Amino acid sequence: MSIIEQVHQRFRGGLALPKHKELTRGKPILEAPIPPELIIPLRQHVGESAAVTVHVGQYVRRGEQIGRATDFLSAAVHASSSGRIIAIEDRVTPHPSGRKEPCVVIATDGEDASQGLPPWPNFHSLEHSTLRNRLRQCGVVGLGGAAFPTAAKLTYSPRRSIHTLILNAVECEPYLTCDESLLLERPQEILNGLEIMRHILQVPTAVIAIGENMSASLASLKEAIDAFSSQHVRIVVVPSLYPAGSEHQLVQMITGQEVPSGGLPSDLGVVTQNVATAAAVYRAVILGEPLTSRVVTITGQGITQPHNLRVRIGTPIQYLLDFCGGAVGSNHLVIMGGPMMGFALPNVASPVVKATNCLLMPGADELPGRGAAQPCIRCGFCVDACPVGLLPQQLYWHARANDLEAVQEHHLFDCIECGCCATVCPSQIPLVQYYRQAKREVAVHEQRREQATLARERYEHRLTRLGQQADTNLSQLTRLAASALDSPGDDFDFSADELQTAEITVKQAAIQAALDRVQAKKQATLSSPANDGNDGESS
Amino acid sequence: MVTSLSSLFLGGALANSVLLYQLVGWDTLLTAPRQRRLVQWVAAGVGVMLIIGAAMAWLLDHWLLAPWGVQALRLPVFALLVGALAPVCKTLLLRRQGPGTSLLREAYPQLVFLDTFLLTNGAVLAVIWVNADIDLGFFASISYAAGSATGLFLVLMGTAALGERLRVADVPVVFRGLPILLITIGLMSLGLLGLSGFINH
Amino acid sequence: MKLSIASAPFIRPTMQVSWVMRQVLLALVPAILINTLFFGPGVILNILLACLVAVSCEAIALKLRDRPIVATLNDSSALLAGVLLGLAMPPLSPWWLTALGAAFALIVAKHLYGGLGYNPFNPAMAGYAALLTSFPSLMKQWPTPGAELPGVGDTLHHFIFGRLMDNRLIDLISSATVLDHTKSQLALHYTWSELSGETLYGMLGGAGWQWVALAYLAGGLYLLAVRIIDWRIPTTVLAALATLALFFHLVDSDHYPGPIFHLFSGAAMIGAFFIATDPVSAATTPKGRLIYGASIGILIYLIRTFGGYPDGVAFAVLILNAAVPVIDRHTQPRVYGHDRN
Amino acid sequence: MSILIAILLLALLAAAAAGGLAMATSSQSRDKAILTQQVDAVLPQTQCTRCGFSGCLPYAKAIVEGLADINRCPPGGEATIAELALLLGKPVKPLALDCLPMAPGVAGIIEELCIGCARCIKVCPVDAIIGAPRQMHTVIKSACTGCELCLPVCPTDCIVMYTAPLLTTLQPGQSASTISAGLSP
Repeated sequence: MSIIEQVHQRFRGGLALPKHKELTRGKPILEAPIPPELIIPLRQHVGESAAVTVHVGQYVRRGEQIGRATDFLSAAVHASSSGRIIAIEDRVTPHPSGRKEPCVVIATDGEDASQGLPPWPNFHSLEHSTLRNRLRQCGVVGLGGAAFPTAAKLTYSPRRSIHTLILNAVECEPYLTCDESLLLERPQEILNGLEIMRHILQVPTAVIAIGENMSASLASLKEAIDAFSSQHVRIVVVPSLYPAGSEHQLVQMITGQEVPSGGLPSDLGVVTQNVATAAAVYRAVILGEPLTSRVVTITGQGITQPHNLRVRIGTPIQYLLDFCGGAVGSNHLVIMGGPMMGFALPNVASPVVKATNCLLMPGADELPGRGAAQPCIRCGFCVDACPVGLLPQQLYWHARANDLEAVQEHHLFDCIECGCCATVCPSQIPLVQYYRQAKREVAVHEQRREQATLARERYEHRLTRLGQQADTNLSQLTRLAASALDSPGDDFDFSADELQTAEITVKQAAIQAALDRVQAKKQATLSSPANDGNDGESS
Repeated sequence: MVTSLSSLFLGGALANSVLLYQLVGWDTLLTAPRQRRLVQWVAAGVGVMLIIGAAMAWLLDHWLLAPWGVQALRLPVFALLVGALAPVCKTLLLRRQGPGTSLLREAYPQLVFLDTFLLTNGAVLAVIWVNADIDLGFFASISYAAGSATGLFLVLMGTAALGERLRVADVPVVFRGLPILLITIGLMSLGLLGLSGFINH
Repeated sequence: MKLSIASAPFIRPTMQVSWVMRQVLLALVPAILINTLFFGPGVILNILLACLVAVSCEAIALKLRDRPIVATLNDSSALLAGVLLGLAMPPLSPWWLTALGAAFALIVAKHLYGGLGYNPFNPAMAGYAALLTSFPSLMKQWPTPGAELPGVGDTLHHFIFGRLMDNRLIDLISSATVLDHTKSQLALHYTWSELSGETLYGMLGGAGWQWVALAYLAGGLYLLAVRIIDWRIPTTVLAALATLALFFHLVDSDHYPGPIFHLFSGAAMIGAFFIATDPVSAATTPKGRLIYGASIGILIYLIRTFGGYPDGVAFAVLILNAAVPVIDRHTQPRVYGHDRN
Repeated sequence: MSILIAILLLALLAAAAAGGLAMATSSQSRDKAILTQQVDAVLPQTQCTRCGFSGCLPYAKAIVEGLADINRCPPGGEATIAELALLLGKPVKPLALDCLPMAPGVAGIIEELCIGCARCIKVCPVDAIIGAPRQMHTVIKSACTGCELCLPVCPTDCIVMYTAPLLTTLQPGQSASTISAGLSP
C-alpha cells in the first residue's frame, strides 16, 4: 500500500491564492480536432534549436522527425499530423515580444497516418543510456512550463548520486487543471512513466508530491498505485500554497535542504519531473510514440466553453479558441500559462508549443489589471511574500537606479519570478517586470565586458607583434593630450566645401585608377596566361 | 573622573559633534556620498588620525612647547603634525591589511587619493586645537578625540548611505545633488539637536 | 479580436496605498476623541488646521511639479501627516505655529525629496522637531489634563488672537507636561516616591496622559491585527524603553521612574505604533526593523532621563531615520540557497 | 634663546612632515598602476582614439595622472562616465563636446569595391581585418570593436559600418557569452 504523508514543513513566504479551478475541474480531456495548418517551431525547449531534416513539399506522417536534436541540451521536433510541408520559414511564435522564429509549416491531409518507433514494453532490461536516447529522439521535454530536455535532466552518472525522484503534481498556479485532469484520467500512464524514469536514474523510491486541495486526483492515484502494486512509490501531500509547485520550494519541503544558489536540484541528488512529462515518457518508451500532443487547459470567463483539451503541438491558438466557442466580448487578454507566471500573447496566430500548459482568457472584470503604479512606500509586504527571502523593494530601488552592482549584491539572480511580490504590492508596481529588465541589462553589461576583454587582448597582442609599447610614459601622454586639444585646428584652413570636393575628386580618381588596373590585368592574363602579375601594388 | 571622561566621549560623539555642531571638516562630509566604497576607510582613517593626533599633540604641547614657553607656535606645530600624520595613517591603514597585496587596495582603487583626504580634513586640526584649549589632561583629550572620531564615523557613514539613497529619489531638478544633501544633513542634525544637554561641563 | 498586453502577474493586489493610510487614520480616531476629552477642543482645531495646511502645501507642491494632484492627494498620506502633527502639538498653541510645522513637514521633509516614498525622514516628526527646537517655550505650554479647561469660545479666541476672551494670558492655567514636571522635580532631588503621590500622576502614567496612551495602544493593536504595520517595530520600541526604565529603576528607584510610567506617559505609545512604523522612513528588512525599533526605544529613554528635552520621541525617530540606509544595507536576510554569508 | 629653540623645533617637525610625504609618494606610483588597471577595466576597449589618446590604456593612464577628464570616451557614453565617476569619486559630467557620440557598430567591406590595398589592416587596432595585398579583405565580425579607424584610410571607401544589435534576443536559458553580434545593415 502506498504510504501517504503530510508535509508540514512549509517554505518561507508564499501566498494563499484563490484557486479558480472550478471552471475546468473534473471536465474530461477532449481530443482537439486537427487544424488545417500546423506551425511547428524548431526551438520549443531550453537549449540549442533542432536542425531541420526535411524539405518543402515532402510528405510526412504523424510522429515523423522534422528536426533532430543538435546537442546534449537539445530535443528533436516531430510532425504532429500527416500532411505535406508547405514552408520552412520564420513565423510568429508564442513569446511576449511576438518575435518570429524558424518554423516548419505542414498542411494536414486529415488522414493522421502515424509512424512511430518500435515499442519497448519491458524496459527494465534496457540500458539507461538507450532509454535516454529514445527520449531525446522522441523530443520529450519538461511539460511543466520550463521545457527542459528530459534526457538531459535524467543523465545518470555515478559522480552525481541521485537518491530522490520527485513527481511534481502540485499545480499551484490558479486556473490550471491540465495535470489534475491527466491524474484523474490516465494515472497508469503516469505511474509507468515514473517507473521508467526511476529505472533510468536507478533510484530506490519515487515521491509523488500532490497539492492538498486535489483530493479527487489523490484518490484516483491511490487506486492506480494499488492496481500497479509497486512498492517504490510514496505519496506526499504538500500545502496548497503558491508557489509550492516551484522546483526549489518543492525540494525544500520534501528533503528539507535548499538547492544551492546558481545550482540545480541534482546537486542535492534530487530530480523533479512533471506529471505530463511522465505520461510523455510512457508514450515514448512503451508505445514508441514521439511527443506530438499535450493536454492544454483553455479557461477563464472570457472563453465560451472552457475545456481540458489534448492538443496537437503546432495547432494555432486562434483555431483552439474558435473550437472552444470563441471569446466572450471583444477587448481581450490571452495569457499563455497561469495568471502568476504566464505572459500576455501579442498575437494569437502563434501555435501551441510543448511548454503551453494553459490558455487563460479572463472575463471583463475577472482579472482586473493593476492600476497606475504609485511610488514604493517600502512597506515590506513583498518581503513577507517572497518565497526566496529576497528584498523586492531594495531590488526595485536599485533596478530603477540602474545600479547593476547593488542589484547583484541583493541576489537578483536568485529571483524565480514567481510574482508573489507584485501581487501584494499596495503601490501596484509591476516588480517582476523590473527584475526581468534588470537581469537583461546585467546580461548586456556582462557581454560588453566580455567583448571589451577580447578587444583588449587583441590590442595588446597587436602591439607586441608590432614591437610597440602602448605609449603610456608621461612625456608622450602630455604631447598627445596637448595635440588632442588643438589637433582639429591645423587642417581647417580650407573651407568645409573645398575640402569636400577635393576629397571626392581624389576618391573618384583612385577608384577609376583601380578599375583600370583590374581591366588591364584582365587583358594581360587573357593574352598571356603565364604572366604571374607580380608587378607590385602601388598602394 | 570616569563620568567626566565618558561625558566627554559622548559629548564629542553625539552632542557637540565636530561635524554638525562645530561645523568643521565639511569637505569630507560633502564628498562622502560620492565615495560609496571609500567612505568607511576615510572615516576610519580620520578617526585613527584624530586619536593619534590628539595624543601626540598633547605630548608636544606639554613636553616641548610648555617648557620653552613657545605655546604661541601651537598652530604651525599642529598643522605640521597633521601634515606628517596623514600619509603615516594611510600607509598604516593599508599595511595593516596583511603582507603585499591588500584586499583593501584591490577593492577600493581610490585609496590613491586617501592621504589627500586625510590631509585636507579640518576636523583633525579642530579637535587638536580644542584639546589644547580646554587642556583637561592627557586622557581627557584622548577620550574627546575618540568621541569625535566615532561621531564623525557615524555621521559620515549615515550621510554616505543617505546620499546614495538620494541619488534615486525623484528630487526636483533645482535641488538635485548638493542642495538636497545639505537639507538632509540639516534634518539629521535637527535630530541630533535632541541630544544636546547630555554634557553639563 | 483586439488583444491587450499586460505584464505578469495579472492578479490585482488587494491592499491599496490609500486603503493602508486610511486604516491608520481610522486607528487614530479613539486617540483623537480621548485627547479632546482631556485637553479640550484645541486638539481638534490643531488637527483640522494641520490637515488643511498639509493638504494645501501638498497640492501646491504637486502643482509646481505638474504632477496629478487629485490622484496623489487621495492617497491621504498628507492627511495622516497632518493628523499626527496636530496630535503632537500642545492643544492651546497659536494657529501660526501649527501651520508653520505642517508646512515645513510637507514641503521640506516630504516634497523636496520627491513626494511619497522618497522622504528619508518622517515628515510629521521633522515638522514637530523643527518647532520644538525653534519655539521651546511655546511648545511647553500644556493645560493640566482634567483640570478646568477653557471652553470652546475661549479656545477659539486664543487660537486666533493668542489670548483668552478676557484677554488673560494662557500661562496662568497651563503648566509643564507630566514628563517635564518629573524631570525638573527630580533635578531638585525630590524622590520619585514623593512625586508619584501628587495629583498630577495617575495610576499608570500622567493623570490624563495614561488614557491617551491607552487609546494609542488600542489603535496600534488594531493596526497589528489588520497586519498593516509590522509587529517588529512597536514591540522593540516599547520593550527597549521598558527594560532600560526597569534597569535604572531597580538601580535607584528614587531618581528613576518605573517602566510603566515611561510607557504610558508622553508620546511613547504614539511614537511606537504610529510614528516609528511609518513604512517610508522606517527600516524595511525584518532584522533591520528590530535594530531600528530597539535603538529608538533606547534613545527615547536616554533623552528623557539625561537629555535636555522632556520627551525624545521626535528626535529619536529622526536620528534613526538617518541611520536607516546603513541599517538596511547591512541586515539583508539569508536568501534561499545561500549559507549564512 | 627661545627663538632658536622654536626655529630648531619647527625645522625638526618640517623634516618629519617631509619624511611622511616622501613615504606617501613612493607608495603612490604603485597605487596609480593599480588604479590605471581598474580604470582600463571600465573603458570599452574600442581603441578608437576619439578621446585624443592612442588607445584605452593611455587614456586610463591620463585619467589617473589627472591629464584627462572622465567624459572623453564616446563609445562608452554615459554608462562608462557613470562608472568612472563612481570609481574615482568624481561628479558625473556629460560627454565632452569635442568627442562625437558613437553608436556601437561593426565594420563590413563591400566586396565589389575592395581593391586589396591592405591599408585598413595596418590601422585596425585589434587586427580584425584579414586579407593579403591585392586579395579580397574581410572583417572578423566578433573581433571588430566598431572604432571606425579603417574608414578614412580606405581609398575606395568600401568599408561601411553596420549597426550591430549587441544582443539579438536572449533566448531563455541562453547565457550572454553564446550570442554572436548579428549583422543588420
